[in-house]
Amino acid sequence: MDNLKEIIDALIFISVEPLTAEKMKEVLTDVPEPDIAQALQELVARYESADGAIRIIQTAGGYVFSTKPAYDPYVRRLLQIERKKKLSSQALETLSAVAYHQPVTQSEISAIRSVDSTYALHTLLENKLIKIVGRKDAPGRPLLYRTTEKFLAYFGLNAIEDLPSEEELIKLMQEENS
Amino acid sequence: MDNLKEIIDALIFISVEPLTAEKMKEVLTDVPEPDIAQALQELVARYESADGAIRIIQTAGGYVFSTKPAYDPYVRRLLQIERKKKLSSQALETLSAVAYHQPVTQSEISAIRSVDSTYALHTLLENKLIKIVGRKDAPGRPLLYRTTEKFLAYFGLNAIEDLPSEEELIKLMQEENS
Amino acid sequence: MIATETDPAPTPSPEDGYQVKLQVFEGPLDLLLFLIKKKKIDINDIPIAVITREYLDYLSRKERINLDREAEFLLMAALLIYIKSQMLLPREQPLEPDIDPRKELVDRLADFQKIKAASTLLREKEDAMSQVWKRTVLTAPLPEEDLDLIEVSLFDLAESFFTLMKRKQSENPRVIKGKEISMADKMNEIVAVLKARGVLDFLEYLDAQGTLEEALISFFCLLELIKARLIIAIQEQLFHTIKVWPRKDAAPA
Repeated sequence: MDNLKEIIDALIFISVEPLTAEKMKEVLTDVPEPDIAQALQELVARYESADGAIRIIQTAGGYVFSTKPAYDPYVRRLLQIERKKKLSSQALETLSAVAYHQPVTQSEISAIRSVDSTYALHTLLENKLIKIVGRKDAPGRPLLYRTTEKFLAYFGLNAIEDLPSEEELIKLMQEENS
Repeated sequence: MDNLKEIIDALIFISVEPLTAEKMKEVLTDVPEPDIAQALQELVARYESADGAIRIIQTAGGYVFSTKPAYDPYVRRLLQIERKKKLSSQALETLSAVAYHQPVTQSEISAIRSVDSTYALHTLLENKLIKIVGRKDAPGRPLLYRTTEKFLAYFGLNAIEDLPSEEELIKLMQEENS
Repeated sequence: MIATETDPAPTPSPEDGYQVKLQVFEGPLDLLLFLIKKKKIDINDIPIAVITREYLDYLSRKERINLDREAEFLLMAALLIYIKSQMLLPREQPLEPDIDPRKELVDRLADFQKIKAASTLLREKEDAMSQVWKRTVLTAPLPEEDLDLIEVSLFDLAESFFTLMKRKQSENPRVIKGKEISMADKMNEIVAVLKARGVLDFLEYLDAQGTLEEALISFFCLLELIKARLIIAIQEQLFHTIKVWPRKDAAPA
């Protein structure tokens, strides 16, 4: 297909959620998979090197348009946003604990942090950064939590495997200790 | 301003409504009006002549990104696929009412939701998320509905007792008192 | 004994309200890690007597601690003292790593340290993402179709029910809320909505009405408008919703 790159361009642009490779395949049934992958790669590179303010980023398992960071001040001026709201340190710590121990219960999280984490979990649930995924096969059958797609998108991660690795964590800890 | 075109690019991209010339002026207070107008014109021309599938069109008194008409068939195909994967909030609410009150009749569900739920129930039946399990011993002998195995499997539940209880929900969703 | 040594009986004072802001340590593990770093202690070989003394000393400076969390800090104090007592027991041989009474605490500290490090790295990612903006996409209208698959989580389901319960609770059938709605206003509203959207899902529209009364009035208005031949209402199939269109040949409302 001649204009495969452009078709993908249109699809990513129009998609409500990050557009996955699977969805692209569903739309472009006749196109061989490697062709799609290559066109996609070229398209991403084209936006990266172009003058424009927008580019395609990979997040939460799919592709989505976003502005380049340099234009943040202007965007905020337009939207009249002082600065994006950040998670509280308690919420962030709780979220890290869920991310690295999922699926996990409320009392497990509280034990890991040595603090009651009910309220932090509540905040994260409300923000849809974590979700209930069932119950643990344990006394009291407590609810189990996992991180969501929105969690990935929020931190610009493509998949849960992209979380900072054990090595990265150890490196950071050593830096802090020295 | 060197990158005026790109700033305008970012602003049009991010604006929820078509971006008016007035809004651009508000954000770019230091930039002379003719400069904005010229940059805008050049930006529109750049997208028009570029290979990409997207362009800037003038509509409802402002500027907005849109896909070029040539890509309409693909866009429509994608939107159809995306649409099919979403359960409407109506249906979800109805499903939750069935889940928590089963076995339950259509008029009971409608009473719980204060909305006629015939259509939503029909959708759920078609999707095999609920099933008819008999008739209620009441005037008119209305049909009784229950959730299905598919429902359990979908939500990762072993049994219907694994649903978060109403008490748990209340606790979770409570506003922080302290 | 522990209690008398470490329990900083809260003395109500005007400053109590500010304790949360003064709080430096989120929890006991946080405090322990801080002390370990301060003393440059190897986490795998913690001199438990030293660290217990430091910890208790810190607890006595209660202005640094959020009183809400006091129980959790005291629990850790008790654990430290217990471990200390275990270490002091006379032994014939040096401690095996496996039966080291400190092991469980060390494991917890190591895990907590990792979570803290992860938080730091995630914060960096959050900062980077905060400068990146995605579009709020408005979905293009498409012909209605049956929705077959679903992509919602258990929490969506539970939350949906919770919202429903809340709504039910706030509805009091004996009180008619809101302003009085005239048929004329409602009819104009329906016509205006139709002009803007072209087509209307009537069940959805009724559902969107604030009160039962308003929904009823909307329904009567719909009937009136049909009678006046201003709109067409069609139910394509049994069980399906009613769709409403403005009549092309209708006189301007």
